[in-house]
Amino acid sequence: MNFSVENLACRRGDVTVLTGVTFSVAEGEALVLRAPNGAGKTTLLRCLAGLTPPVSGALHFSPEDVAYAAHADGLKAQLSVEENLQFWADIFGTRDIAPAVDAFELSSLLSRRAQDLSAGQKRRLSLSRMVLTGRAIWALDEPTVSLDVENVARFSSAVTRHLAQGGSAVLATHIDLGLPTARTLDLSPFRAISQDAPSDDPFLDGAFQ
Amino acid sequence: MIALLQRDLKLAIRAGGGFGLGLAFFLILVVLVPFGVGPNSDILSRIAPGILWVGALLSCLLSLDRIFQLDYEDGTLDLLATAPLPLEAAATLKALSHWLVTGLPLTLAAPLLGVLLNMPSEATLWLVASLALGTPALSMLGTFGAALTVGLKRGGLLISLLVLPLYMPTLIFGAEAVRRGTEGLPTGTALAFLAAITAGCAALLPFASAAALRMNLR
Amino acid sequence: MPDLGKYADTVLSAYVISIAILIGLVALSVWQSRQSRARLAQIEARRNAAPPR
Amino acid sequence: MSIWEYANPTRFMQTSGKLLPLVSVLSFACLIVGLVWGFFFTPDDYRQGSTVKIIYLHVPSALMAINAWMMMLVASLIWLVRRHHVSALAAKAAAPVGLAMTLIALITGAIWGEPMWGTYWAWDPRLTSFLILFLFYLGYMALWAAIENPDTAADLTSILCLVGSVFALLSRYAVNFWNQGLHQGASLSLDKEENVADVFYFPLLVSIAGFVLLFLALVLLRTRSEIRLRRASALISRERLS
Repeated sequence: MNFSVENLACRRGDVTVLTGVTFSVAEGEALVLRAPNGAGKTTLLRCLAGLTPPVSGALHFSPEDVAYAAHADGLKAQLSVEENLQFWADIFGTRDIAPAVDAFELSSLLSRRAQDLSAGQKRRLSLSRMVLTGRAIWALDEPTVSLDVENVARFSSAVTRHLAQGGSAVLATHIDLGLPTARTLDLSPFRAISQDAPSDDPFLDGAFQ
Repeated sequence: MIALLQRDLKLAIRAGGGFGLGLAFFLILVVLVPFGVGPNSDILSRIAPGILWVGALLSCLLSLDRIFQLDYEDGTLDLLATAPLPLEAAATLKALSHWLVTGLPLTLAAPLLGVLLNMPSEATLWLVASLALGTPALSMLGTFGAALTVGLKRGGLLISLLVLPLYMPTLIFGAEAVRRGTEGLPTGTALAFLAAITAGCAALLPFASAAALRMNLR
Repeated sequence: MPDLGKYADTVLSAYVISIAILIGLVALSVWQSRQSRARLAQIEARRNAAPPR
Repeated sequence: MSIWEYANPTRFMQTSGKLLPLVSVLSFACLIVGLVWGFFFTPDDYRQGSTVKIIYLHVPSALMAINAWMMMLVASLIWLVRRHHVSALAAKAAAPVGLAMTLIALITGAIWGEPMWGTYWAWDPRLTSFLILFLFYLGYMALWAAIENPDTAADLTSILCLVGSVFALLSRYAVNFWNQGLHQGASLSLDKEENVADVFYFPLLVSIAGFVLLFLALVLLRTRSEIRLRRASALISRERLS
């Protein structure tokens, strides 16, 4: 799915951290966000997911097409892997958890409780949720944290398959995933530097005693 | 929609402290009262409906901060907010599961605990009726309080301060219905008010709770 | 001083307490106003001292 | 020129800076005149004796306790609908003033009750309603204090104020309903029409005007403080960013 953002300004807390972000992503394309820590990758992804409304600018897509994966895994420790997946499949109305299980080879873990999984296994489980959403745009925040080489490859092929089916993706990551249609976007030029950042905060204009 | 309810109930059972904790607290509270006011059964039977209502209210309060806090900490709430299920529905379901785990067991246990306090038998019916009508409102108001404080590190105490004033009309009409019922006075007005509060809460508070959640997730 | 009769204590204490609360509220507000003024002035001064980037 | 221009912090600071001394002086004058007139130059009531003089504190503070909450409700609605920051801060600024007014109404009511009813505290519907209002103020202020992000705090407290208003009103009726069965309402009351004969009425009006103006002056003063602090924190977070 094609989508684009235009002249976007995003805020974290009460501070505008990014301004003038403009990009477009074509169907089947993956956009890899690069920027130093704290530059606003998570802020941008939360904005794309519709969690934080933008300060200004336009999103030319509906946040309802975005599936978001955050740093946090969003798993319930007391539920089994299968129950965790089935819950999200029901919430997103896709019902069938088989594609997610296949993509991340979770079948041997299905009956285990999430609290007994290793960090990497939890990550796999949480990433497999993306397949269940049935949404066209994947917004992934540091998806490969605590994954080993083998599982990074598994994840890459899941993303590649998603792209081949006409989806698209935005990823914040530091490692090279070897995606065939990846394009890198450096966020550094969009960082809001103190004085000239646009702001909707009326307390910043004009001085008073 | 049912998925969220099922999951919350499963978690309440497996995590322990769901059904059990509120009820145990209710029991302890009721056992403590005679130690405080003395074993005189006349006094006890007179204050029993009030004690049971206040006890139910406090037991309800006990588990409020868990309604959203756990989902907030492990990231589930972010994901729920981006899911196709509207947050208003999520808030309603959360309140419903909180009621099923606390309000309903409390309502069922209240007559038994009433025996401990020498509650007159004609009060039992009115107590159960008023709790059944009133406790859903307590859960919904509690969900609203939990939604307001979800981002805070120490929301537990603050929830009590925010929610208890909101509980007051429910408590007043609930306890009043039992008192009038016991004295043989008409209870229609009190019960009607109680039902109206619950219906009003069900209609309006999910929107307030969902709005508060969205603001907290920003 | 008017003759307050047997209720002198009641009336006087009501006036004393109320006026004390009012004075306390006004004093608190004025103090907070001064604090905020000083704090903002300090930050504005620091901001003006630093060269604009 | 639209009234909404005053919602701009800079405009508000200019205008309120000019207005504040005038309102302060007026409120001080009205309070002095009203209270001195009431305290020294009014006769005793034939039933309540000199305790009737307490109405010059009790009635205006009770009035302002309710009006302060109404003002917070309106300000919260303006913030939620039109996103004017000054409005949210004015609601925040009014809360402690309302709390103090409620406290004065409660204390003067209790002190008056001691010789009249023979007890400091009767669960009289009016007094009880004010106690509940007091708790609402506490909760509202605690929520403001607990949330760090100022816009989120403004949003959440506004919603609490809306929901709280409904339940405060509901409590008022609930309390009336709850007490009617227990005993007849007190035959003597501090704020019933019948007590307010003309001799008491004019100083009472002046005193009420004094309280209204005092409320206005305090809200202006406190809103100005809040605006300054808000600007200070906005500047600091911007400094931190660069």
